Amino acid sequence: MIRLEVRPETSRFWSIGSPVLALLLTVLIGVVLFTALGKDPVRALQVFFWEPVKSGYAIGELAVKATPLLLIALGLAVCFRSNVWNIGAEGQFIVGAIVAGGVALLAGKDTGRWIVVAILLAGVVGGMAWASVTAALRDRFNANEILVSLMLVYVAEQLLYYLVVGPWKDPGGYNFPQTRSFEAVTQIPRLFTGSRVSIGLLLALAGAAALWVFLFRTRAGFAQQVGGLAPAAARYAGFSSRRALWLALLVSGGAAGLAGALEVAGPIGQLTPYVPAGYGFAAIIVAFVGRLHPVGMVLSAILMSVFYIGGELAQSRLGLPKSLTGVFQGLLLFTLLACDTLIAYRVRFGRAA
Amino acid sequence: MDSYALLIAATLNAGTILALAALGLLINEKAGVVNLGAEGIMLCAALAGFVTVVHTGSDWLGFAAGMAAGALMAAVLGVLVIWLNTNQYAAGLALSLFGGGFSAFAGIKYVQEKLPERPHFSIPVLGDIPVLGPALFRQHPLVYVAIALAVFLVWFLWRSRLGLVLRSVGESPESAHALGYRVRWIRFAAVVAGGSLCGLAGAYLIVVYTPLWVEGMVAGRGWIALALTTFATWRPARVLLGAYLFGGVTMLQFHLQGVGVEVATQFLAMLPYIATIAVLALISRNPAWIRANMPASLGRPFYPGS
Amino acid sequence: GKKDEAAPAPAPTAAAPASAPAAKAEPLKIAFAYVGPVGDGGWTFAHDNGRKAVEKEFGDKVQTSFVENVPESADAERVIRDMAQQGNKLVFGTTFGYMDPMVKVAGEFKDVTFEHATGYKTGPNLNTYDSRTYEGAYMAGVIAGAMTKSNTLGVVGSVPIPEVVRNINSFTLGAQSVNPKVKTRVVWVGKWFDPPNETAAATSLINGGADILMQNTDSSAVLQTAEKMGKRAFGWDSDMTSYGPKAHLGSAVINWGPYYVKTTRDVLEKTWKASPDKIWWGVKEGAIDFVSVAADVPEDAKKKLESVKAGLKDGSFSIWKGPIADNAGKEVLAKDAVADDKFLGGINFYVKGVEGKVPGGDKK
Amino acid sequence: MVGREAGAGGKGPATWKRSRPADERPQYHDRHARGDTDVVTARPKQPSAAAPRLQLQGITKRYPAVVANDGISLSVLPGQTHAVLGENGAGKSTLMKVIYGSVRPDAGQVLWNGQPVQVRNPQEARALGISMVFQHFSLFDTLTVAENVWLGLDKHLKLAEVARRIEAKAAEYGLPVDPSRPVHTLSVGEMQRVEIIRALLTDPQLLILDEPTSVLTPQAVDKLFIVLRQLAAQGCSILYISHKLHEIRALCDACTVLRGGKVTGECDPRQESNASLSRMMIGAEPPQLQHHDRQPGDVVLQVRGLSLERESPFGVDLHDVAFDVRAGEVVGIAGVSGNGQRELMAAVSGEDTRAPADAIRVAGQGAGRLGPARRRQLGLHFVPEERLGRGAVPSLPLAQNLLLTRTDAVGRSGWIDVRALRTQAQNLIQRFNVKAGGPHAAARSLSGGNLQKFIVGREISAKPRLLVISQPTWGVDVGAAAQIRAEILQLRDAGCAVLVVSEELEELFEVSDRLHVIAKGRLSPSMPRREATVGKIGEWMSGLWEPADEEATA
Ligand SMILES: Nc1ncnc2c1ncn2[C@@H]1O[C@H](COP(=O)(O)OP(=O)(O)OP(=O)(O)O)[C@@H](O)[C@H]1O
Ligand SMILES: Nc1ncnc2c1ncn2[C@@H]1O[C@H](COP(=O)(O)OP(=O)(O)OP(=O)(O)O)[C@@H](O)[C@H]1O
Ligand SMILES: [Mg+2]
Ligand SMILES: [Mg+2]
Repeated sequence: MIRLEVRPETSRFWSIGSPVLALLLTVLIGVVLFTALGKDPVRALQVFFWEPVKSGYAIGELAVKATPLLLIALGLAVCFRSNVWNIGAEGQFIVGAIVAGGVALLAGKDTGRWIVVAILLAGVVGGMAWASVTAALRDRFNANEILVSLMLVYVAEQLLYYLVVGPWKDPGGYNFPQTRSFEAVTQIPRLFTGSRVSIGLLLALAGAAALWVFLFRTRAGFAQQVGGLAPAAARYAGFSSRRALWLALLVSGGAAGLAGALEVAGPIGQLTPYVPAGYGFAAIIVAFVGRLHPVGMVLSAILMSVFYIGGELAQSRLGLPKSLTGVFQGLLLFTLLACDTLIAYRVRFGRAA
Repeated sequence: MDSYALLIAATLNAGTILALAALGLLINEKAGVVNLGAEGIMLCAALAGFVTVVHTGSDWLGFAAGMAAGALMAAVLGVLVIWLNTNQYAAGLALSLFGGGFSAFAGIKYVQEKLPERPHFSIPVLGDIPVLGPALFRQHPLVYVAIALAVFLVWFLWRSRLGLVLRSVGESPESAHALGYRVRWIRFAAVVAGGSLCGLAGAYLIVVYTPLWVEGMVAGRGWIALALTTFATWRPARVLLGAYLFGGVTMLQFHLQGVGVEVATQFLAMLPYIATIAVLALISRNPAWIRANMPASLGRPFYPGS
Repeated sequence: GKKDEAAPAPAPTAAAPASAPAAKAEPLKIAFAYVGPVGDGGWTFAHDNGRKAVEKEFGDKVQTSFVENVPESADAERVIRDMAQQGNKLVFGTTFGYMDPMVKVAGEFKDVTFEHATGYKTGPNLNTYDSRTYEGAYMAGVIAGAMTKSNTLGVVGSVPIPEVVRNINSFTLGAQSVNPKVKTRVVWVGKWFDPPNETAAATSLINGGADILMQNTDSSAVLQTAEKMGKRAFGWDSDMTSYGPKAHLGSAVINWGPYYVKTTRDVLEKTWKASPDKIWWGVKEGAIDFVSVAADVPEDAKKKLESVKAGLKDGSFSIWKGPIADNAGKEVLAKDAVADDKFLGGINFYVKGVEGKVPGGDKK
Repeated sequence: MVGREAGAGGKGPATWKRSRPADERPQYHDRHARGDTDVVTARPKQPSAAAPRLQLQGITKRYPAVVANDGISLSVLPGQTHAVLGENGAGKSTLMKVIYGSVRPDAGQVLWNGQPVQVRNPQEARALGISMVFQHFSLFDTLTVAENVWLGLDKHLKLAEVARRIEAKAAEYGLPVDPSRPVHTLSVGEMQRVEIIRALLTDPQLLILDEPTSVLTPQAVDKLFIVLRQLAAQGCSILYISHKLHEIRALCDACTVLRGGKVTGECDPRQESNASLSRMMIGAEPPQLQHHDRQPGDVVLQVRGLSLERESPFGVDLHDVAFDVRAGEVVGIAGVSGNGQRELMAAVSGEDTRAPADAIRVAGQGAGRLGPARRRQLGLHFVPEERLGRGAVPSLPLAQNLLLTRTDAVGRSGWIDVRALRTQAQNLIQRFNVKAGGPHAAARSLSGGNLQKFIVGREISAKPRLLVISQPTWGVDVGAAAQIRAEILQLRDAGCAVLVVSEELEELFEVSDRLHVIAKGRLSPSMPRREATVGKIGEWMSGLWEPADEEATA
């Protein structure tokens, strides 16, 4: 019999050890899976974990992938820490992309570089606006934010689709569902030539630092989290729960919208129905695996991108199916949740006396 | 007239998927556990059902396999949230993500498979009544099972002692524990039962509704089923009604297109989701109403001995 | 271009020969980027059959690999660039959404040949190719017109781009060529691949009185729905007889093999040339066919079908030949005028007999 | 199926059998019917009339951090009312849970009517004839009284039959309660009545009551005692836990004292004094409070015409509440819980800001619309009755919990000085004698009493002008309670205005200068402590105060 015993205090060792153990377990399961599929596990691990980081270019691509994940996860961490269950970041991402795309479409040949700032702000505003629908319905009508924010993802997808087949369709695009390609001036500035890494990465890292300060070194950040930990204590202390709700959703909506803007005005360069790529959902895993801690989320965003790119590489190098990525991501989150038990509990073997 | 009879029939068919899943989730939630993994469970169960029917040719074995898969996945969730006290939302999301990935992965071989010829069902005599017959009485037996299940749950939850115990566990697990009920096992049983119904819904989707495996084919129905329990304020009869309403809205968007209503199709496609949001807001508006119906410990972990 | 790995990656496909003779020249590496899963039984499946045709034709002179489910987003560029970096000399991108990424990557890798399906941008090392799917749709229409009892046909549309609208129109024109009373109803599902919604759309078309269905989506759900509800339908992209043996009237299939084989040969023999225009193959080149006609189709319809096919093959028959009017009554092709590819590429209206309006069609 | 033959034997001890009224017998048989099917091992084989009802031998229960019960032995005779006494954390509740089967001991033996038994769960305990009323109610708010009772019975009865039996039992013991009412509509006193009826319906031979009176009015306590004495007279044994020594002396005829999980003494409480009992419990007598008369200063809190509708459906409306609290005085508010205390505290603390600005004036300023933070700036500090989850965030360290109401370590820009915060927490822990692992210990790792000391300390050390404190010593042991009360008086002497809401009259008499009573959302006029008697206050608690009195204070 295995028993769990409550630790008098949560274990500091395991709060770091648990994600590591979870990753190891995931890799172990992966090895079993690769072997079962008849692939050389060493080679598979190499493709999955080494190739995505082996060159400067590869790391750049990793950063391209990790940037939106990290940005969205940072926002979600604020939500989850405040007990606001926004799982519709994908929708906020899409609307951010739409509004940013709308601004980018306004740019002409002779528009100045300032348009980039306008695009990014538009993305933030778009994401916030979409998140505020959820906030308003929860605030005013007490409607469950999980469901509302999720339903709004589907609505946002259709909205994007409507725009690209309707009013914003590229007149020269043979009726294909897409807008015109944005002018070059709208392109988010890149950090290096020869790599697609943009200033988005810097924004995301700055966001992580800012979040750390906010959560752990400011009273406002403390107030924000108390509502999630003990709502009655927040009321007692005079921390407004409405304020926390709005702040959480606006921050996460804004972050997701910013990610959307960086994506459309960065690597994509136009609005198409394929702007939503599931970042909003993957970021939920990033947030949890990074245990809602800014530093942790930086690491987990990188890890998640490794999974994505490794999954792609495993296809072209090993002929493994793409869906393996999803399996690994899900597994990682699962094992992490299970391992997290070790933080609060001690495992004892033998019968409960 | 006939086309409306068929619209009704299609609505019942589409609504049954949601009804089965939402009734399952209702059982979970009455015991205090939220299962955000419904979408992933339905996907894996659909695949399990499909694979079984492909290999055995028996629809009923397919349903059984779907239920078993659903029960198994729910059991994993149960262990995590009931014994390891993992956050219910996080664990449910993980299950959804994993289920989506795993079913896509495991289902690759089955993407081109097809099921043996689909049987037709019709209740003798009733099925031949004009208009009403095609509308109501030529459905798959599970459509009627879903209705019977709702009726059963009304009796079970509010009239039987076992149902009372189940509700008490969702209401105040601490009190139930103090009275000597095995809260964790009761919750676990409820989660497994709910998971197996979600699994049945997934199997129904693939065996009856769209006999074809495609990754992600549940397409948000698991989430909608979750929404249904809230907006039915945890009442089985309302769950059923909501499921049909939602099934109807889904069918309506295509029906309107078919009869040539000129609205951008995207707005029609938004309809089910906007309808969900609207009803959710309306129902939740009155906090007293929600509080009186929502299991008080919903989503909260239970630590025995505290 | 980095040459990091000396060891060649293991051959990804099962069919690849186990041991390449060391003395022989390096095989030509060919990569395919697919938008869907190879097992979709439709679009990507057909492309993958084309890839297999190339392997069969050239044996160990080529080495093919593919990446499936590549989203038409920022990821496409990375996947395609990676293909070029991995030493592939011929890269096929099989969906419209890869157009801009391919243009970008083609600019970076001048020594790699890129082939993009269904787009309109080309370059010195980038061609765009397509198949005349509307010819298959027309042939299906011929059968549908002969078989319908309600004179109402239904089409489940995916995305209202010119290709799909053209197919709906061609289907209708084919049907009207044997039965002028025919009307076509269209329901859009907005996705290429969404079986549950394709099912719902097919159901609502049947409920609305359509007795023969055609689809321009990538799954067999419509055919299966027709089978279940006792109506008739067609296979699309590949032969779908087995998905609905009773409902199946015939399949309009795309055969990418000939084009892929030709392109590969051109690259191998260094005769590949850039083409500023879309390379558009149809029945004539063996890229489009209509197969597995149901046994209960009347003989004259079968004859008519054969004559259409023959006419398309030898160029004596044109589907898009005036007079053709749109469904508002406006003439779009004057009598005896034959549409050119540019016209066909921009079709954004329904012909007479199709009900409703093309979504977004009034904007231009 | 087993009912007949099992019931026929009447396997209970002779004393028990003799004392039962004849009409109770069928239920008694039913219980044993259950016992036969479910708990074969738990059933004593041979009843012996001479044996004690319950005997514990060397019961030991270890928790990771403490040995909660360390070789405890005690015995309870039939018809005996046996007190278990001890400080917070002495192990009383744990011992009771061992007897009731909800905690399994690591060592030791339980003898029931002379036979060794293993009680594995509460069902088995109930089958034996052991019933328990928990320290915290184990009721289900949304269910009806009958359903609640049904859940606590192991018999296969119809709900209607349960309702009938509730009414019969209620009539027998004078505990009226309507079986069809949902529990959330009941007052706390009524809820406890439901608990007791539920326990009685299992026909217990041993009834365990863990701190049953901490929420009752003096009148309700008297009524409860009548019931308990009636039960004891019928031969039922009672194990009774309370921190209120005078109750134990009034009710119990035996007493076991625990300290640190060990038995430190046994006595007959009727022969003891409060002081001697304290000595056994904590090794010392609690310090005597010094209550000097003092001239109160300016009005710090002024409440006038405060009327508020209930916010929650289960709440109480406030009607025209008016009172003052002056600097240097302690004003107490007595009343049965559920009469508007919660609503009044929310309005005074700022958690409820619906009151008109001038209805509540703090230090001369209209504060009705201000939130808790703004009121703290005016010098109003508040200690809520719930410690964990309201007064403190369970999962956060004590240091962080300071930030709920204290901003000493927060810079002007909102920046937290972590080191200063830790020092501040450390100082509090020392000054108020909080037993805790240190500033980093999570709030939930503290026992209720220690957490209460920490929270009271947090508010007192803020040097408030007005301290509002609700149930300052609820469930807190004698030593800690005395310390908290002394702190309150010290604060008063330093010129702070203090408002104390408590359900314990003893406590209010000890600390207050003036008293009000709250009943059904109305507040009585004030009464100087010297004039207050238990009788008079008890009368007022039912809402009966003379209109003449009201004029006198107006
Ligand atoms: N479930 C548990 N896990 C760990 N320790 C526990 C648990 N329950 C009780 N303890 C510890 O056992 C000791 C005895 O606790 P118990 O609740 O029996 O005390 P008590 O005498 O009832 O106190 P009180 O007067 O406050 O009710 C305490 O030190 C407590 O910390
Ligand atoms: N499940 C548990 N795990 C660990 N410790 C526990 C658990 N339950 C209770 N405790 C510990 O038991 C002690 C007493 O817990 P309990 O809630 O019974 O407080 P209490 O008896 O009311 O305290 P007090 O008598 O001081 O009011 C606390 O120290 C608490 O940390
Ligand atoms: Mg206790
Ligand atoms: Mg206590």
